[in-house]
Amino acid sequence: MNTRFALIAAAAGAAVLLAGCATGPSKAELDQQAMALMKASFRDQGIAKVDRLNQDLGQAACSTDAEVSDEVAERIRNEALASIRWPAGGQYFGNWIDGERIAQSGRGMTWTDASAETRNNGGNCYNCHQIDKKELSYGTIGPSLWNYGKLRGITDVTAPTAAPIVQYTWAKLWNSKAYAACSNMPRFGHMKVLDEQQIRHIMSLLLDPRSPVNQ
Amino acid sequence: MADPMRIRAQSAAGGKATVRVLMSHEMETGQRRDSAGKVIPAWFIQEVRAEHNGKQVMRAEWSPSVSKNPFLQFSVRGAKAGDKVTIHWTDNKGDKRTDEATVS
Amino acid sequence: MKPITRAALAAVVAAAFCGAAWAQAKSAADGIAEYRKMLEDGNPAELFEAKGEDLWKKKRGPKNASLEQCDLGKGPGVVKGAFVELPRFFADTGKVQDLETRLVHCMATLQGLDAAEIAKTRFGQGEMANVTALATWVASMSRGMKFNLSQAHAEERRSYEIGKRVFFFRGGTHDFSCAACHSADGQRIRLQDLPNLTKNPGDGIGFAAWPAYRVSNGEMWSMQLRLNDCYRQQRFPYPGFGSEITVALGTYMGVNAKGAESIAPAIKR
Amino acid sequence: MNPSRREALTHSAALFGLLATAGLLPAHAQASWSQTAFEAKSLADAAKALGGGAPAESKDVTITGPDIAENGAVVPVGCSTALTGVKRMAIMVEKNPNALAAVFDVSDAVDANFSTRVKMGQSSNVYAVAIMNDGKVLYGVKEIKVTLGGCGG
Repeated sequence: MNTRFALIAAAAGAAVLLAGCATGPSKAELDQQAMALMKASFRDQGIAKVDRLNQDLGQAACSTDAEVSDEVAERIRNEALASIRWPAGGQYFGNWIDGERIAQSGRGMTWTDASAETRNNGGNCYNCHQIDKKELSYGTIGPSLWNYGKLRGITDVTAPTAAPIVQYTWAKLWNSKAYAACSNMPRFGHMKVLDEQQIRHIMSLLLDPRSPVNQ
Repeated sequence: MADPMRIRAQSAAGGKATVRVLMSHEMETGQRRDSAGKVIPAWFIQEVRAEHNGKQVMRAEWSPSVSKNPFLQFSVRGAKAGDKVTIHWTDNKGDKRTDEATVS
Repeated sequence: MKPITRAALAAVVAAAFCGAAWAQAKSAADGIAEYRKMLEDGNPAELFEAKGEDLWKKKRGPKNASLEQCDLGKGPGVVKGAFVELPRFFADTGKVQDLETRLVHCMATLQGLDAAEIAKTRFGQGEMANVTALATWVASMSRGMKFNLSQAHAEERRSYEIGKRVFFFRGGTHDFSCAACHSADGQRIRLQDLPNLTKNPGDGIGFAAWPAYRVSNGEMWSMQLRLNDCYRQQRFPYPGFGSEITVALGTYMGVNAKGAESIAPAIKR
Repeated sequence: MNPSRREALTHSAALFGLLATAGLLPAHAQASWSQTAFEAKSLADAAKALGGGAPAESKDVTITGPDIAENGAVVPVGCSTALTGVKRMAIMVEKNPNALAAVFDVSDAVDANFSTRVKMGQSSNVYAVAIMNDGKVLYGVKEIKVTLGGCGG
């Protein structure tokens, strides 16, 4: 039994060696080299420092074209959910006019931006989503948000029946990874891209029955 | 000195030549500010003239609303292969450029 | 004044009527396609091509030499077809190089210019603007040819594998990677179509369209600048000009574009 | 660029230098630039400054351009007419700070048909204007929508 196991192990080892000769560095070696080259190829510029390359669990796990394991995905979602800061005083809403302005802006947090203060930042929303139908120039990476509140039956944002949708939307905006581990949507609140007040405005744009989005 | 223009002059139906010109110019509007907040002064091509075998056939006046690295297309009547088309421009600083092409 | 007011009103009414019918027949995307078509004839990239050709032939630098003996991979002085095979491995440097890093190498070895100094120069300035013009001209000499990058050398295969990993690397304040926007078909940001760069995106799309003249700022953008600004928008720190990851990304996208017809230098939003 | 074109360029540059030295070319064009017309805020004011009367719409004057522009920095536009007796053709963008973008003197030696590219700060009506020898001003108009594009950062 032992001998047989040793033989198999030896054969497997030889196969690895052979494969190594034929194809160059192993997958793990390439992973390591790529990480080292990432660190070596970037430098600080303005507010964009190289520490932005230090990946957290979700960023690291979602840096591949392979599926993330169920177990890791669940960990990412749970950590994200735990990170959500609910709005002070239970006040979820602002005004949709400011919400539209924030949704339109794709600015902020680049090395050409002078400061990382949230008031300089936009939500990039139209880059990926249709929102108000009047805006023809919208992206399609994310789903259409036209009639977002209306389709979900919101007629009064303060009604108890609206609470689940209101809370889900807040959480999605604060940390999108709470619902999809490898979501392409930024974690606006969690990463301090937008502040509470800005998120309130976007909430109004999406959910307020009077918002142009819900007409 | 300003970079050369690119001029294409091609004979077309009806005994004329289609002239396409690309000019290398900033066409600064005078309404933008630099990173320090200072107004960038207007700097743009004001006058464009075209000659066919040495005779002026077109004159244009432009504002800074014409796009950077301007493009211009027009047709010269009676121009045939081998003829010369000359384009001159002058900007608001008095810089000039003249280039010439042969109708193909 | 009166005639214009009335006429203008009539025009607005007419436009509104036409608009309603038109909107159904023609989407915003179709309108954008029409706009792009109109710009194709008379691409200011031609101005940069002409400048690049001059720079290639002109004797310059401390050694007062032209670049006509520069080896872009197909032998000294061979320009046609070189673009659609880059990045590639060069035995003389022992490295995989893209068009721009190879041009800088030639400017250093043949003309005696300072490669490190050029790499530090801002895009659009001084010798960096010259590198972009040269790249524009070199690319134009392969217009209509199909991409065909080599994967014969072990370093070329390694470059592809590194490039793939870099492409999927997520980070920064917005969790973006190249893949976040460029790994699915038929998606767009605003009205701009996003090529799927994980596979052959098709003729004249993605890798096969740069260098390109950007109408938004009236500048010629090389692939290095294209990648640089992608990283800026990704909210990443600053990638060094010609750094290994930028070349590796070029290899990854270039190999994936195999068979795609080059339309570079193109004109882009 | 083909070699003969390049040579032609060099020759013409040299020729231009000679002419300039000989004082055969005007030193500055600014004096003849139609300042008043270019500072006009409206089509009517610009037409007046260019020596025309009250503008009237005409189906014989055509403005060409896209319905929608991907970027306002470069919008391809053209103005044309098949009418005879045209003195000048102009392109105007209603909502730009100054409406008049370009004006072309028409002669018998050119078609009254010019294409260029203009900047547009926002969606606007764009006019092709023909100023006739008799002072009449005729125009064609179309709306061009300007969109926001790209990542916008």
